Amino acid sequence: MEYAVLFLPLLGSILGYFGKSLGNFFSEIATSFFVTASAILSIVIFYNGITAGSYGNFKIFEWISSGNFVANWSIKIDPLSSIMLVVVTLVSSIVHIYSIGYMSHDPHKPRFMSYLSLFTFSMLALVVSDNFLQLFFGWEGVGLCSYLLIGFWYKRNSANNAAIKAFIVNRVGDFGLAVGIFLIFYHLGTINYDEVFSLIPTLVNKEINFLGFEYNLITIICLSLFIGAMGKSAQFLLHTWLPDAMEGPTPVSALIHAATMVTAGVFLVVRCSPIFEYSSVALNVVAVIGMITAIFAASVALVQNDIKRIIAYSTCSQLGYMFFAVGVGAYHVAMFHLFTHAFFKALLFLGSGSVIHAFKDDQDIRNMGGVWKQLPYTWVLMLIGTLALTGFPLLSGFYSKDAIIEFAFLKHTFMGNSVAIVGIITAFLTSIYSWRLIFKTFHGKYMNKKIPIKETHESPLIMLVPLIFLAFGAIFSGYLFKELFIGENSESFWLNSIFFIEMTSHDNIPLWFLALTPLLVIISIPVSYFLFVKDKKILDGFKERYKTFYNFLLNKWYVDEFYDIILVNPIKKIGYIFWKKGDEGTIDRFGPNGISKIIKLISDKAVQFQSGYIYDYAFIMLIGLSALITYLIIY
Amino acid sequence: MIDIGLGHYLTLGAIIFSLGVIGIFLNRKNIIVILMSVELILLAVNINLISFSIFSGDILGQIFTMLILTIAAAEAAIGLAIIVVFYRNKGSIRVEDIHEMKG
Amino acid sequence: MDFPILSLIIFLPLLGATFIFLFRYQKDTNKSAIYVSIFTSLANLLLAFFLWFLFDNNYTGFQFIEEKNWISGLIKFKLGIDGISILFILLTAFITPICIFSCINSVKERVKEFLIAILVLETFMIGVFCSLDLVIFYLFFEAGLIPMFLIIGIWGGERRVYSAFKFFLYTLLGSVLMLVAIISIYWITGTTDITSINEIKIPSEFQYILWLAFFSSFAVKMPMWPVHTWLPDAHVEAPTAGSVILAAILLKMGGYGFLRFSIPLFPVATEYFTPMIYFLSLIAIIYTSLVALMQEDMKKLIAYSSVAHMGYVTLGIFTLTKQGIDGGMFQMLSHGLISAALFLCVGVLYDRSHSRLIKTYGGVVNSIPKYSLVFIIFALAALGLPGTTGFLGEFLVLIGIFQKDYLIGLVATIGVVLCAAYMLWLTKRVIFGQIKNQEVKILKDVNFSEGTMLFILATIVIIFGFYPEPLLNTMNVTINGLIDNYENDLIYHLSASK
Amino acid sequence: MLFHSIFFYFFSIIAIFSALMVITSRSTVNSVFFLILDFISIGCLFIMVGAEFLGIIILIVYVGAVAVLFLFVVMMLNVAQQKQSWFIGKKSSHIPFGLVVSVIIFLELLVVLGGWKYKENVMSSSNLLLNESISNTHQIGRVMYTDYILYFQISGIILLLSMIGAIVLTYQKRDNIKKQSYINQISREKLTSIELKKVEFEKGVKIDD
Amino acid sequence: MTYNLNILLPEIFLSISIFVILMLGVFFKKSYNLVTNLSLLALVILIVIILNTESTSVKIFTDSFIRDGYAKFIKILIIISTIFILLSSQVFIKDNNIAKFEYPIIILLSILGMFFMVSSNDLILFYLGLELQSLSLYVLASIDRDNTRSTESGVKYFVLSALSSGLLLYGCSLLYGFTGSTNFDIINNSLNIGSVGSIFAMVFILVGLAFKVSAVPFHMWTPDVYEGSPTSVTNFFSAVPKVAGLAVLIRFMQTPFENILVEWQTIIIFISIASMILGAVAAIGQNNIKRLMAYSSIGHIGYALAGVATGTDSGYMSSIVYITIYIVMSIGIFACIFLMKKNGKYTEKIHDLSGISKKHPLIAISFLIILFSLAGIPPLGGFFAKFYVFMTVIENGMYFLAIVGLLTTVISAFYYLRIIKIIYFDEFAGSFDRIRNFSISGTIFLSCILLVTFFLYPSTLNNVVSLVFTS
Repeated sequence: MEYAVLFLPLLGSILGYFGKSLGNFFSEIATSFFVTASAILSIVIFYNGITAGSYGNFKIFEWISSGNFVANWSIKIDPLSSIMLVVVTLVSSIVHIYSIGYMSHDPHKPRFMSYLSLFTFSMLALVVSDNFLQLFFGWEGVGLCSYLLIGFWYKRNSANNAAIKAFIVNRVGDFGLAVGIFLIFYHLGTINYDEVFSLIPTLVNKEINFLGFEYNLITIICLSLFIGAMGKSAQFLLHTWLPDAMEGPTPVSALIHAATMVTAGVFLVVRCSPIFEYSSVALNVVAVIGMITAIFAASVALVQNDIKRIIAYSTCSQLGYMFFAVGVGAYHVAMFHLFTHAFFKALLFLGSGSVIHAFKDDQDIRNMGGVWKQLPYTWVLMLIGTLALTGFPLLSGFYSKDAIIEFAFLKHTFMGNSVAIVGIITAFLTSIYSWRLIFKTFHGKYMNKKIPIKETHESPLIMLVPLIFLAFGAIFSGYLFKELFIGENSESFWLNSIFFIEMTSHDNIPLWFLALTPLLVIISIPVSYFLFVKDKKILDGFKERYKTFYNFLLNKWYVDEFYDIILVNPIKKIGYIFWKKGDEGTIDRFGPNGISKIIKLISDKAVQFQSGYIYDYAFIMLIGLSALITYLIIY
Repeated sequence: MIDIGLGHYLTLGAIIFSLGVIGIFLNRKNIIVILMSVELILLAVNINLISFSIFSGDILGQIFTMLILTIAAAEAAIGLAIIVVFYRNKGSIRVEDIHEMKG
Repeated sequence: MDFPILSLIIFLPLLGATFIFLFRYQKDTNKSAIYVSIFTSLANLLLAFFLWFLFDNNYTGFQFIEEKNWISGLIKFKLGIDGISILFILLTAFITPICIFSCINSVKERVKEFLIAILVLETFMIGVFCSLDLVIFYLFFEAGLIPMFLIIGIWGGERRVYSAFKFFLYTLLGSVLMLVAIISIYWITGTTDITSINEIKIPSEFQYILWLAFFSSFAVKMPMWPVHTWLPDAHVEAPTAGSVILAAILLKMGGYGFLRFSIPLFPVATEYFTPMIYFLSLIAIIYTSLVALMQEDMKKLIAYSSVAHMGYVTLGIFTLTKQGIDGGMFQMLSHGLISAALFLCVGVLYDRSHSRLIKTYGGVVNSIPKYSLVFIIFALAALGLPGTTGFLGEFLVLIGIFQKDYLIGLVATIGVVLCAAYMLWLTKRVIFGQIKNQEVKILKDVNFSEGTMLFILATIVIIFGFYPEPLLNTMNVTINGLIDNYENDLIYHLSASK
Repeated sequence: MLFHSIFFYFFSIIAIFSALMVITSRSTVNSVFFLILDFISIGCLFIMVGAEFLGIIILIVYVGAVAVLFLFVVMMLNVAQQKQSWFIGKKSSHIPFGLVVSVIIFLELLVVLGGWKYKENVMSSSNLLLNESISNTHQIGRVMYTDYILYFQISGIILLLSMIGAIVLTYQKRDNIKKQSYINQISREKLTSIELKKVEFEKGVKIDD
Repeated sequence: MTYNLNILLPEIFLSISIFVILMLGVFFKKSYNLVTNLSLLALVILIVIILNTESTSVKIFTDSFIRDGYAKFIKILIIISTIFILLSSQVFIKDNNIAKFEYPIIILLSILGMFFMVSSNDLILFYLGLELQSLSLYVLASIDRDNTRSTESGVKYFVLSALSSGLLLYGCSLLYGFTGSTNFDIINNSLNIGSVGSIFAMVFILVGLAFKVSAVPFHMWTPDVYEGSPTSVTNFFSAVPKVAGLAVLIRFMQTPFENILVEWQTIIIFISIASMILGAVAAIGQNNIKRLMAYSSIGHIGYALAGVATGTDSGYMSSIVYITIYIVMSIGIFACIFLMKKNGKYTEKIHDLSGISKKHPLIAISFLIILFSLAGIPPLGGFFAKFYVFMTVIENGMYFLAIVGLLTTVISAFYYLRIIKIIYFDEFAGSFDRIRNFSISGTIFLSCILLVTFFLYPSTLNNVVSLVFTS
């Protein structure tokens, strides 16, 4: 069964791609069927896990063994991976089905479906691995699929650029991950999770020397791994690819860039909790980066106009949430948020896809508005998603988000408190931009000049049904799984897949604190209604007055430009200089070409002696003679 | 000075040898003079051989000299023949005119 | 084993070449020449597989040894293989038929001569990997220059003459010093049979200079920075099959040389010069990656990427750790397949529109999707995507180097990012986007032979990416032995010097 | 002894002077004459020192044959008028340097040869010592055709070669020369001596020869 | 002292056959073909005669003539190469109106001279042999007497050679004075290291020998004479006198100058390095293939001398092996040059070879093999020649010589490659006239086959040489 979960999507992918000749329909059905089957199986596994504790490690075959470096292909089923299995396969199957409708007019549908399935396979390989190498395989595999899917519309230059950007930024992250793996292998001699985690305590207090400074080894390992996580989860400084990734088809955004792949970073850190727990420095770094990302992404989301970009920044921000949760040691809460987030964010994305579908691929919210009657189902579903996202009481986001803030608060440390404050602020910002999205899209005046309002229409059923599934998830997943994931007895669920050095107690949360976040979230609804629908002048005036600040936000804090100036352009320039000045100007000029020139010169000189005159010839013989004699006499 | 020994003869040979050598590569006039310079060199050799032969009381040097004389004659004959042939083609035997092939 | 299977595998292609040479010029000479050469090379491939089948993975030392008097009193003609060479023999035997297939489409004139050159080259290449005697090795090593020179020069592009000369003289210059070293070794140890030399052990004071002499040859062949500049030129101008052989096999001779000679014969010097190798390899990785980024010519870009990849090989080999050497070996094999495939891909485009410039293309996927698929697969394999052979090689090398020095490891890892950058940018500019030129629109997709070749290559790259054990097992014992010997020799020399 | 030295200096000064003139005199004919003078003086020195046979041979062979040959060629090629042009001409820049080199060689020769001045005995390893009792010519003759017969034969072959060489190079077969043919003359008969031809008007007769 | 004339049998036979053939040549009109065939016959018989003589070392005629295995080997080498040269140059000679019956006779005479040279154990015999050889070569160089270039090359060769033999003779006279004898063995016994005079004499003699083998800086005649002489003569020049010269050089080094080896060695090293460098460098810009071959031969002599420079038996043997292989290549490449006939005229311009691989693949591949072999690229014969030389050079610790030598190999590879480039890479520029001649193609074929298959039994030649050397 475990094998089936992993390999069904791969099978689907291959069948989907090469089944082109059997028609688009075959591909769609095959991929969707296999992924759905996989989803059902993974739910079974999850259920078995909870009820019977039937966890285990299934070795497929040995991948590589070089000396003591051994890595297997294997399927490790434990609580953590079983949750991920469910999330991945469930969202994936929903997206597959949704795509059948969404991509109905695309000529390359089999390819698309195949990529989606391939992605699912890679992601599954990532989560079920029992060693870092297979993790890395999945890690890069999902990166590849992301690359392929972002660049799916290969005719668009911007899509290609975004794809490359995604891959390369991810590669930078992978660089960190790889370094982490190298360090782990070098110091522990193994890369299997179980062995690594059991050996980690031996490395506590071990220092390594690098460039003359001493560093704590575990911290370095953690930070390296975290760089990987940052890349994949689009954390601040390595986030730039995520908004651009919205060039891909919307189902891709929903699956990869909201629900699954981007959460791999969180998964990694949680998976490596036995390592991170030994380095408070690393955990603090994780928390800080998470906070910065959360605030940053939320602030940028406030002013964006592309519907998908707003949600992308929102994702970014929510990932920040998860990270600072991890940073304060709330691994299980982070996982819970990951779990709930998957549903409502996928819902939002797919919903926005439905909107975009209605507007004939126009994504600018300034060209929308007032269509809630035209798109009633979508509107409702989006509303559910938004409410869940903002943490409206009793919806799924409420449970997970508040849990993070509470957990941080309970830490009673400086980091804990700041995390809590940032969490609250971000929650407020989140609801502002989410409502902005809703109001601008569905309410107010109809702004689109190209498409008459009559032509906007609701999406077909095949797109709506998956959304409804997700909406259920968005509404109920928090309530249903709260106890299991973060409740009193959650330890009995997590077993040893999450590791705490010390537990935090679940008590004494002041009521005002508990009420603060929901209150802010609820208040923000009328506020944003007023700002974005009723009286836009205030905002316009604000825009005028703080032009710089507005532009700062609009241009995403100028991070991309910054990279262009300090990295991309210099690298190109250096490459050019190396080529022209280094290879051609120096090595070739003074090397082969130079030497051959010198030899030619000598040759011309030597030939000049051959003047054709007998007396010259005799003279040279004589010089030779006298030189030899003189040499020997002196010698 | 008065006592004439082997050294005197050898010095004479050396002088004539050097003159012959100089004649070969400082000559600009014609090849026949070069040929004559070669004869001078051979003459110098002969002086050496004869004086060695006499002063060491060994006949071999004289035999050698005689053979050299023979060969010098043969060489002169062939050399002059070549010069004549060259003159027929080129109409000149100036040393400076002999440089068609070079480089 | 009495049957001289190694000699057979070496000289079978030569036999085929002679056979083709004796053909009279007739109307369908080319066709029959192609049949003969394909038959020969496939037979050789089968033979190589048979050899692999017979090969005993757990035997340390050399197998299938053939020995006979050659230069009486001085040198014996000695052949034999171990876990390292068998893989290269397989690679050679595998790449040659592919080259021959590729020339069906790309070589239009003097096909007969071309096939002869390729077959003769195969003989020399396999000879290099089989020889157990320094002189024999040198013989084959140098002899390979002749057919390659002709292949570049006769069937090459516009600047073929310059490139051919540069290739020939560069490599010749590198290897003459090796000849001096080989002869010196003979006079120091009294033999050029490497198994005997290993037992006799070269005194450590000689090792440094000898090592440098060998290095000069292998570094050029590899090629390492800063003697790499012949490679881009040679690659660009060579015909497709030439580039393929050059990238797939000739470059590997340098790495093979390091493994077979530099390390076992001169352990002290190897230890001493390792930092230099690291330094040069790092420069090669970073420098050439940056240069590759800016290339406008597809072949040149791939050529520069080869230099960078070979940087990993040297890095890995000279870590002298199990993972490092495994990685170096694996990287060589995988680069042999991947770069060969990439050159084939470029060749396919070149055959159709006679341009190698990136800007000529763009949006190729619109007109030739099958081709684009394989191109992308190989580009991804080249940048080291897990699941392809390219990944395993790089990863093992990096694991090896991290055990030696963090900083070097870090810098080398940066190369992986750069590699992704230039490969993907290349892919984007060639494959994706809208059709810009009329030429692209009328491109024809891969035909059967091209498709088959590329498909086989892709399959192998992926299969060994997931299941590399057959290769790793084959070389496992040999590499363990190599490292053990190296360490023992070091200890021996250290104690001898005290 | 004094007599000996006077003779030596007299002839050697003439020899050196004439050798100098051979290579410097403006006219080639003069050079040849100075060469003859040189040979004569050296020949005299040979006779004086005790090698009478070779002294005479030099006079006979060189003066009588070689020098005359030279003179003959000089006259034949009509190059007598060519003037010596030392230190003139475009390519003569290395002449001073050349002189220096020659002088160096000469000085080095002297250094070496000076060794003999202080040497008591000249080494002799041969067993063919000069015999004071018989004449020089006799002595040479005694070994020339016995021990050294091989040399003698080879020098003969060399002379043969020079003959062949000179002929193959210079002998020209001329077609337009009328040669006397005895056989034709003797076998001439009355019948064939006169031929009558009919001459056509205004055409003339073509006579074959 | 023995007077066994059997020992002199080859020379006597050769002399007598020269006389007989000369007579026949004079008495028969248009007797070139007859004379040539008879000469070839004589040479073949000569091989048989030489092979039948014993190899033990015997000296006759007051120890002036030595017969040993070494001389025997060199003589056979000379004869065989002469046979092939004569055979392959027939067509050329006839086409160029130099088919005089004296031509083969003069070649036979020069061979006779060489025989005496290599068998000499005495300065006088050596000098006589040398002169016999040189005088023949003067005539040969200007044998095309109506051609300005041929006669000019004759003049140049004659003047410079006369100068060099003058120098050599002066050295001989000094040597005679120093040792009191002209016999090599006696000279060897009486020479001692300290004596400046003997070194002096040695230098003069060496200059003469270096001139004969055309080593730098006494090489100046070579390019002009190679270019100017008829190709058939150049062919002879580039092979046969070189062997004789080198053989005598080695003989000198082995016997009379054995005690002053150190000084002698220094000079040879210098000459060898200079020759290798000049041979490599100066040929680069040449456009005339004969001239290029001249520079090439200078370079090759440099390598051969590198073996001599070691001053050991193994070094001498390697030199002999080198020159043997070089002769194979030289004869082969000149045989190819004999095929360069365009529109009824023989051409020497390298550019006329342009692209001939398309039209004349067999000529092209012969050029290819021989040129790569000349460049010393394995697995061809030329590589082994260099390999053996550098084996002994390095054995004696002369690393500098070895490295310079191998670096010049790289440089010289450049111009060999250039010809190959012109033949194979350049555009086709007119085909050659068809010359159907079995001797030429046979010679080329034999040469190529020898070079290509040399690597199968690379030590056969070595074994033979060491056999004759130790006898």
